[in-house]
Amino acid sequence: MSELKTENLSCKRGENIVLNNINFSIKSGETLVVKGRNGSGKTTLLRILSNFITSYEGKVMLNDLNILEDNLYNNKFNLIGQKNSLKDNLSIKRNLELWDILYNETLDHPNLLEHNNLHQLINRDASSLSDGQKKCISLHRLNYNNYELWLLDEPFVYLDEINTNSLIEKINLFNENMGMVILTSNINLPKKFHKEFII
Amino acid sequence: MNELLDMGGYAIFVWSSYGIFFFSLFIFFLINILNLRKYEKMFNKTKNKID
Amino acid sequence: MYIKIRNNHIELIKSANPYLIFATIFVFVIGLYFSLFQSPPDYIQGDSMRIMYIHVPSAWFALMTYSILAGSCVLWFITRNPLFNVIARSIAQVGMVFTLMSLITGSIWGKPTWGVWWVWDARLTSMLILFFLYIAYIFLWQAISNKELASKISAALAIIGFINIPVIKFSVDWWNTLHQPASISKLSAPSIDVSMLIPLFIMTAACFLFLVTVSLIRFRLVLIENKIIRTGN
Amino acid sequence: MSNLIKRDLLLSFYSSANFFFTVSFFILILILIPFAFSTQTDQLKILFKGIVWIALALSIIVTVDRIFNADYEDGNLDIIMQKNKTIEHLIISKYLTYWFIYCLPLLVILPILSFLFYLDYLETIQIFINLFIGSFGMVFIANFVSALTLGAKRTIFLKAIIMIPLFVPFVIFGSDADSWPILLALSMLSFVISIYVTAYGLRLYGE
Repeated sequence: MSELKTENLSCKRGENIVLNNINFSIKSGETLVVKGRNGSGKTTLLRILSNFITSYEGKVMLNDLNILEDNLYNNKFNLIGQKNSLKDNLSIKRNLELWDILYNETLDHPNLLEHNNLHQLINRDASSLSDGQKKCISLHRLNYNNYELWLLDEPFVYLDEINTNSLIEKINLFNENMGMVILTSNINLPKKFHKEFII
Repeated sequence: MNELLDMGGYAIFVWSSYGIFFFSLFIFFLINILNLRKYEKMFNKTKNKID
Repeated sequence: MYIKIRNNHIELIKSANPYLIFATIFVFVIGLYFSLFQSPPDYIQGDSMRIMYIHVPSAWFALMTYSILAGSCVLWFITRNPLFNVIARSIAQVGMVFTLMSLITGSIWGKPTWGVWWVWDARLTSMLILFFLYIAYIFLWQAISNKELASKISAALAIIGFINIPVIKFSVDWWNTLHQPASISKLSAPSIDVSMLIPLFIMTAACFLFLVTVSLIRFRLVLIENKIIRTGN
Repeated sequence: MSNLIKRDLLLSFYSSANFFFTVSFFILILILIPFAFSTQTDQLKILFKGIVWIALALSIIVTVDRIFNADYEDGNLDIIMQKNKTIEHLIISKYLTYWFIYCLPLLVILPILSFLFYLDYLETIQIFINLFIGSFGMVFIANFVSALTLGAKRTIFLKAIIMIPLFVPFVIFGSDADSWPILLALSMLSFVISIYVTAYGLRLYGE
């Protein structure tokens, strides 16, 4: 049972205050939806939680250990950003191959993609896919195992109804396996998650 | 007077270098002062909008 | 060490502006009078050495401005005081103009003295490189859309350039001795007559006043630019 | 660290930066020498010693975007930075792969090329040593320039303007046979500067 919480988190970008006194906590098996308007600092919050931004006030604690001091923290979360991390000039198959090396884990891609009806895309160039298809492939990275925290930045953008539901299903399954999820969204989601937080 | 303009045979070199020097300095000065005016106007406009 | 720029400082700079412009023009006119009328021609180079009175000050200020630029970038990294960033950004373009001027007047001076427009010696080559360092600083700042970041990145570049200049000076010097015998160093005047020092001094003062005047105008410009960037976001 | 090297090599192999293409690039640049100047043996010899450096500089300028910029623009840099233990690991493996992909081919074909340009064994070995040492220094420089200009998209000329003044000392000492110790010192200096500046640039853009 682990717990992630922030204490009086504030972040300044130049003269602008982006985040002001953020306090929340989530436990294993819970999902936190961070809501807010465009430019309200949702992405900044995720980049703090993923240790990219290190100059901020307040603390982020995972199991009462500051994430800035936790050397193993980088192996505990899986961040899916707004960019797709796809090489446009390569086929999906080769993109997945490159991801496998980076994530240091070889997945059975054809099987997993078939589950989402994406297997017909595998030999196409990434540049020929639509934005929604790219997003689906990008979210395919959630299949990499051994993470206790998912950080998802706007995962539902471009997704159609079926894919939205299957992503929600995936998140629920991950929660049942005691995983934590923090996701950002600027629209109302079809399903209520455990916790909601409005910036 | 002619002697001065002639510069001992080096007229082209001396006068062109002085000419280029002061012309460029003046143009540079002008660009900056005009830019400043423009930006001040722009800034006052946005300030009025906010007020 | 933290100096905050207040409105009354800007007002002060604003009110000093006309006086500075007037002083610059005044000193330039006196300098022109001395350098073109009052000083005797050189006994070797004749009247062509009058170009020195504008060439040498601009070369000095080209180097000095880059030192100030790199110095304020270092200070900015140490103290995190945004004032130093504003100083660096307001002074850079003046330095670029001085570098360009020293290159142009230098090569015009070189034609009658050396017989060629350009000589590949260490001083000239490092001056040319210095010009491109200024260009890199100014245009890298413009190329990066996130201006907060652009300032930091271009400041880092300015410091690297400052390290690079002596390396280039050294390597070109070395290359020069290998490829061609130094012909220029013999020509550089062994001692300057007092009658030439006076116009040189006055022109230096005038160039300094120009540097200050335009830098202060650009100082205001940069501050407003910063405010527009901030409110625009 | 080894994962990143493996991935970068595979990526460059997939995206037309394989050994064959880089070698072709170098040969074609050097073919221009006899066309542009002359085919006299003694002149070709002198020109070759200089133009290998220009070819190396050109290949680095053309490909500098592939070090960090491409990964930054599509988001892969986030994964790379997350998966590497320290940022220094990341940077050093980038140095190695970049050198391996874009500088090693030149060194490999250098003996053949110098044969075509009438150089003798001793001269070839001297150029080889100089290129070996100097290319590392140039790679260090290209790396930090790439890291610093992540936010400036499609500005290859600006990057060239930033890099070429930094390449000047390498080209000067590189085209002289006996100055490899100075070249080594320059490479080491640029390594020290580069590792700090690259880390600084990457951290800034990570934010």
